Amino acid sequence: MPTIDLGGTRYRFDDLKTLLAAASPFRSGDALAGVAAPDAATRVAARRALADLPLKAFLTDAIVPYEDDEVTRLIIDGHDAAAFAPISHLTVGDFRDWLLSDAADGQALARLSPGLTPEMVAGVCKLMRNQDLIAVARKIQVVTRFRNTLGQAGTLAVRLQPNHPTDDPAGVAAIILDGLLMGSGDAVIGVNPATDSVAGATTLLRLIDDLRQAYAIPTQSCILTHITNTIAAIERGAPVDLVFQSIAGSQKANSGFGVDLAVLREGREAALSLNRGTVGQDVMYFETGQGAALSADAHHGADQQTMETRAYAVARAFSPLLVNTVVGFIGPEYLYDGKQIIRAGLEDHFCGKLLGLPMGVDVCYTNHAEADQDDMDDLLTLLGVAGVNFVIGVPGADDIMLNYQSTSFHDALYLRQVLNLRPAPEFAAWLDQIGLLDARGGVRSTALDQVGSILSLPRVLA
Amino acid sequence: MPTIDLGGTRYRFDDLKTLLAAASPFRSGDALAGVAAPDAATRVAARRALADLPLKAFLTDAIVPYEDDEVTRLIIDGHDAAAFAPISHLTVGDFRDWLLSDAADGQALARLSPGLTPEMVAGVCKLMRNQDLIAVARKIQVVTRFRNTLGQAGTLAVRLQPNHPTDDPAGVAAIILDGLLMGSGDAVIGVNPATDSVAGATTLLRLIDDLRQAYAIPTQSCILTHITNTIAAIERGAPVDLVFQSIAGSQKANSGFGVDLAVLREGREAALSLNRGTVGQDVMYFETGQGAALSADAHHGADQQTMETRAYAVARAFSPLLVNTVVGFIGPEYLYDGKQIIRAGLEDHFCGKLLGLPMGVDVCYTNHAEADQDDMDDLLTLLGVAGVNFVIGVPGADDIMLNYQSTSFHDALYLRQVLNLRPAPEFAAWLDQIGLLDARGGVRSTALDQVGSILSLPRVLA
Amino acid sequence: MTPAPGSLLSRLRAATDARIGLGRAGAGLPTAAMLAFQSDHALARDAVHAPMDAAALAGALAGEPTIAASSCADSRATYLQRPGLGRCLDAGSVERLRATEQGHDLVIVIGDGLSARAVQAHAPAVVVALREQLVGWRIAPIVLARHARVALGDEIGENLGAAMSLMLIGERPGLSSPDSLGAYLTWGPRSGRADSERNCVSNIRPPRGLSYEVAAAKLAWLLRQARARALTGVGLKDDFDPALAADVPNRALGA
Amino acid sequence: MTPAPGSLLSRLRAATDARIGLGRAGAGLPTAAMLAFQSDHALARDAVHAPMDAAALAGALAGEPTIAASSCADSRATYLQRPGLGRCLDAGSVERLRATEQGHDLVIVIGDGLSARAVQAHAPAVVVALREQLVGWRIAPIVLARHARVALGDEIGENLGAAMSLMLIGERPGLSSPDSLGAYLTWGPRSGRADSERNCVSNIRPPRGLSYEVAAAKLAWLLRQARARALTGVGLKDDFDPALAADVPNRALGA
Ligand code: B12
Ligand code: B12
Repeated sequence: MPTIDLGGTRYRFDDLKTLLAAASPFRSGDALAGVAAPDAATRVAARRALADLPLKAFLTDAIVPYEDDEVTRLIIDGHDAAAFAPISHLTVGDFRDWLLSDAADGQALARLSPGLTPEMVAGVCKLMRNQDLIAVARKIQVVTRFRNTLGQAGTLAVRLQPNHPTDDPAGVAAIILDGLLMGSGDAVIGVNPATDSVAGATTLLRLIDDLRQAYAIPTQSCILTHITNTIAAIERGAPVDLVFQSIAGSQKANSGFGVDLAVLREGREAALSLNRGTVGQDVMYFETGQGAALSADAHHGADQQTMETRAYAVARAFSPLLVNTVVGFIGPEYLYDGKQIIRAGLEDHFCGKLLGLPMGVDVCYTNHAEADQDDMDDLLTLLGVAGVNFVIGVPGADDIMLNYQSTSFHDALYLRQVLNLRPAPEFAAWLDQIGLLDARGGVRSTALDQVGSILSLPRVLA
Repeated sequence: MPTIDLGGTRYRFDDLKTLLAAASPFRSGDALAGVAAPDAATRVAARRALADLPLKAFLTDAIVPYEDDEVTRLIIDGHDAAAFAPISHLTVGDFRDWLLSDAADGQALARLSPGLTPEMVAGVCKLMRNQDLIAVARKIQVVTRFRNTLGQAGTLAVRLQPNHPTDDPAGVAAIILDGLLMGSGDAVIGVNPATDSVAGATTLLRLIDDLRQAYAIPTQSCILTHITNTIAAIERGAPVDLVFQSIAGSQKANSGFGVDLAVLREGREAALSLNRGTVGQDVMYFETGQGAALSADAHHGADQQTMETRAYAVARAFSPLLVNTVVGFIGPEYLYDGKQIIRAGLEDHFCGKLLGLPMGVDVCYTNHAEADQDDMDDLLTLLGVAGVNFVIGVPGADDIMLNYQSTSFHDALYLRQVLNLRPAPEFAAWLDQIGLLDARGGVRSTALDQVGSILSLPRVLA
Repeated sequence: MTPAPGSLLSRLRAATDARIGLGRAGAGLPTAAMLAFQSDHALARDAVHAPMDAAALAGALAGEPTIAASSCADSRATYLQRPGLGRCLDAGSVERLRATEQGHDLVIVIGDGLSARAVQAHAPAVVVALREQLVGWRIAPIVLARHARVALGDEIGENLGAAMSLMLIGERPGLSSPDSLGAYLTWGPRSGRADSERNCVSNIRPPRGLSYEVAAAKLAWLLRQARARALTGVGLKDDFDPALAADVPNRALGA
Repeated sequence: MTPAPGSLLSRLRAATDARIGLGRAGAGLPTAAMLAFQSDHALARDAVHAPMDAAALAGALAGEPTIAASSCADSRATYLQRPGLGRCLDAGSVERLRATEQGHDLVIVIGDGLSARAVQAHAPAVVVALREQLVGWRIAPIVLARHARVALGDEIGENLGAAMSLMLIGERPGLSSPDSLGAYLTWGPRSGRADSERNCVSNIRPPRGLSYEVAAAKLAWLLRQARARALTGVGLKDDFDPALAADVPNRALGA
């Protein structure tokens, strides 16, 4: 492992894991884990060492041991050497230069993707400025399909997130109406249920499925309950479109979430068996977020950005419709303030896209973090420029069940307006059909109590 | 003045100045001046009071007394009541809502501009989130002309800033070549001279003017020396395109800079007398920046964002070609970190545009501030979305004379690339003519030592 | 701003506290809604830092024996930055718990978590309601834990020799719900338990969140199941039938 | 990375320290240039916080009498956040200056400003060169001022009864120039002077910035003009003719 001399001091990094951690931009979670560079000089030294490291070295120095960890085995066993070949002679520094070059266009990047390990991607990410993360990510389009087409250039989709503290169907329905009126819901209408019950999940699934069919909305629904609940719901005949699960970057962390690769496979097959997609069969929805592995004491001494990128290696094995990094969700112990949240959001989006994932970002923060709406406006806008597939829509940005601030239906409208983005094409056509689109492709402003003139009221609200 | 009850406490604000200061987002300069809200609750209370305040109140409660201050007199005497009439019934809160509405399109905003006082603009700015500042600013195009056309939708210009610690002509010329090769220089080729001398300024003016003519570049030059030097240079026959001056928001602050409105008028007339513009005669270049008034102990107890906006009232009296807020230039005592610099940059751009100014932003920071390139990437990208007229281009983002980090030629290329922006049309045509544009309108990558194949070497470098 | 009673808007608003029907200023949030958001943000941030009033809690628990405990985090700032410290007991607490009578079916812990306001407002009522449903259970003195994370219940249960621990803890404060209570149940509590080995009942916060009665009924059901099957976590699903509690008022079930 | 000697690139690079000819990675900065930038940023940030070594300065001033002074800022952190404190003298300094012999043509102040490294490296040489040009001037003992802003020279001059003050101060550190010295000249120094009433000679930093000799010649010219016209500031232009110093080596004049 590399040694480097800088400003009269010799820096030594024992292994790839240590080097990656020391090269990471400062964040509270890495300090908490005791893996952050002790000072700016060490960080720069680590980056120089990392820049000189051949990408090949990543194939032999595992962050988490192969024997102990099924995620590592997934990464190594699944590595596509042929796809890797064109860049196999590069160092990490060269790789950055190549990624920024015109030669690395969308097609080249898509071809390369299976040849990349998450650690290579995390490594190059640490050498990139925010503008680099944006410039490269926007070259990559990852298009996925279920009942509509997500991720095309020039589009921005929104997950409509109608959470309610008691899963009250009337409350959930009221939020769905509010969101639809504001043009949200093309990524998915997805509820986090407050209750951990198959029956509860099934009630909500039917509610949304009924609405979707009544209004003929070209979109999909999801109840973000534990995957074992969703599998049980499918067995009991519930109308499941997408299978959700939170995932992380090590076997131990996933096991802390009560899952492993086998149950993810099982969930996917269960959903595929229902064959409910119309334009495609991408049936998985994953959520991730820096800090999850450390929080489960399952980070194996690696930095949180590297562990996060390993979670994407899990996701890509299941051709998901949606991958959502819930970037400021857990709290300040992992991402302290707006600056750290912004950086992490751009990193996650870049790393996920480079690994071929349909990345959305939950631009969000908690009330114990040092962040506010201005920081979220910044990150949201930057992600729009970077070409994010979807963001979250929650009424007034306030999730009254999960207790955090995400983006609002308004925020999504803002972003579509300033960057001239459109909803998913099928969904845009639907909005147009029910009279919600204006001449310039924007969503007409309609007061909520006029909703009846556009959509019939659902029974729970009648 | 308003009283407001919030969370069981009664808040009282003595006058408009106090209210505006308390409503401002937190920043170090206002804390330094002792005018910042003491806590978040007071800040919210002040914003509520401000939202309810009629815009009319701004015409009777001067921030700096009319008798003592020629800037106040300029504002009040120059106020266009007819232009103000359409919004004269609104409160500040209503005004924000109107600004965001579709009714407030570019034309409506341009018509309104002379009816606004800087204090009204500063007031509404304090009620706006970062996304609001972006959404409204991008609706406004301020187009100005001298030897090219700046500020049109879809364009981004760059000031090429070839500073040198000893004003060495060879050094200055080398940087100009570097910048031109990277497509910079349409806003102006403008040097800050290290020396305070008319002779020195004249040498540099001739150097740039010779290059401009030799290469037939449709752009303008400027030496950013004190206006009295420029006036003297004009008298001695130097080829002056633009007259530069730093300005601030009160008579006392301007006097600390050694200027007043009369000398600005004199400077403008001197430049106009040369009649050197080809497509227009906008001959003034102003720089501003939050903190300048306080730094000269000339803020009159007002917050720095309000004082900054008053500087724009000075600028608009002289139909400038360029106004540049040098946002993180002075240091952390006024804008502490990346977050404060980002916010201030968006504020200044919004306020200047609303007052009808051709706003550029020097996206920058000093080495004693808590900021880095990531913050600058964020601000730069956000300003691009907001439609900034121009940014600064300095080799490698490092100004070796002014000792601060600004944006680089690369940064400008990045921004043009990700937002699909073009240089000023005449300058783009010139770049195309000399073979620097590629098929997609981007600037072809050319090594500096190949410059001879495109532009002949200037004598000082031959 | 208040919609006419009986109007559609008022009915929709009654269905949820979520910020629906805010209107638009262009694409953006109207000024009034934006300012309301900012006020609430200031309040929610304060809620994070409010300290737990253990004396008041003990008072509200009328006659229940209690034990005070503290995590290894010695201040609110440390607690926020180093969650690991919120998961281990300080030496004094370990001693106090070990000195207490050992061997219980259950220990109930009230921990401040991220919102002391939540436990102050709701924990005593949940304990009272739950007690009624757990006739015959050997329940340890109630532990009042300062600077607590969920997993602190593991060490507490271990040091008291309890078969199960139930942590009633302040959920992180939301903008509209700065005082929401979560309940986490762990079979065989001991240091090192994963979250997949617990069950959770969240958003206890009447009248807009879960009622005390339903929460207690759910928890009692889970506790009985856990005892019968000697496990909690992913293997134990909340198949509690709300109809069993239908006589108990709760909006969630009213529909 | 180093261009061939005599090549065009090497000639252009010789003309300026500016980061020209960096090449491109797409629109962006190539990795090598970006990492160099990051190293320099770490160095420049350190330069801000480095303390002034007054003893070493006094030593370098070989025999010149000196007086130590401090501004009202008692730490580097305070100095950075409250510039006003860097403009007033602390009580001890006022006393010391008042106790010194009064009435001088000039007081030279060496103040750390934002880069103690700059004054350490360049101030003594400027003083020595300037001294040679000011034969016959009554010059006060040199004041070594800690945590100083430019305007601290006003109070210093006032308390010493000096007709003019010359502040040699560390300019804020740049990425490529962490040790650049500025000189600010004020006629009739007294508290409350505006910056428009001063003159400035900046970027003293041989070999890439202004040389000591040219700086001293410029300053001497300005000092004489100021004395003759009893003013400094916007009214006094730097019409110093570089040819007068042409025998003195400096790149700026070499062309
Ligand atoms: C933060 C959070 C998380 C974080 C936890 C990491 C962390 N360090 O905080 C992350 C993102 C990792 C997470 C993951 C999951 N969560 Co969660 N989470 C929350 C949230 C928003 C706040 C919790 C809180 O404030 N805790 C208080 C503080 C003081 O506790 P703490 O000790 O600091 O943190 C611990 C708890 O938060 C606990 N925890 C978090 N979620 C869950 C879920 C379950 C089932 C359990 C047993 C424990 C648990 O893990 C943390 C570390 O020990 C709540 C919503 C709410 N309103 O409470 C949902 C919530 C508790 N989570 C929920 C769910 C379903 C999950 C997942 C199972 C989702 C999935 N399908 O994979 C996963 C896996 C959880 C697991 N077994 O580890 C549900 C639980 C529903 C229920 N009644 O069982 C809730 C109520 C939200 C919801 N309705 O979707 N979660
Ligand atoms: C920061 C700065 C400013 C800030 C000062 C505010 C502040 N609080 O710091 C602002 C943006 C307001 C400013 C304005 C101007 N500046 Co200026 N400024 C600088 C800079 C970049 C750094 C100075 C520094 O590090 N000072 C050290 C610290 C410790 O001092 P301080 O006490 O904290 O700050 C004081 C000085 O900076 C002083 N100051 C700043 N600029 C100037 C200019 C002159 C002529 C004077 C006498 C004093 C002065 O004012 C500050 C408050 O008292 C220098 C470049 C450099 N490499 O030094 C240019 C520099 C000193 N400025 C320069 C100029 C020309 C100006 C302007 C005259 C431009 C104009 N045409 O209006 C104005 C007006 C100055 C005035 N009379 O007030 C020139 C001076 C050239 C010369 N040899 O005379 C320099 C060298 C840059 C350049 N080449 O353009 N400036």
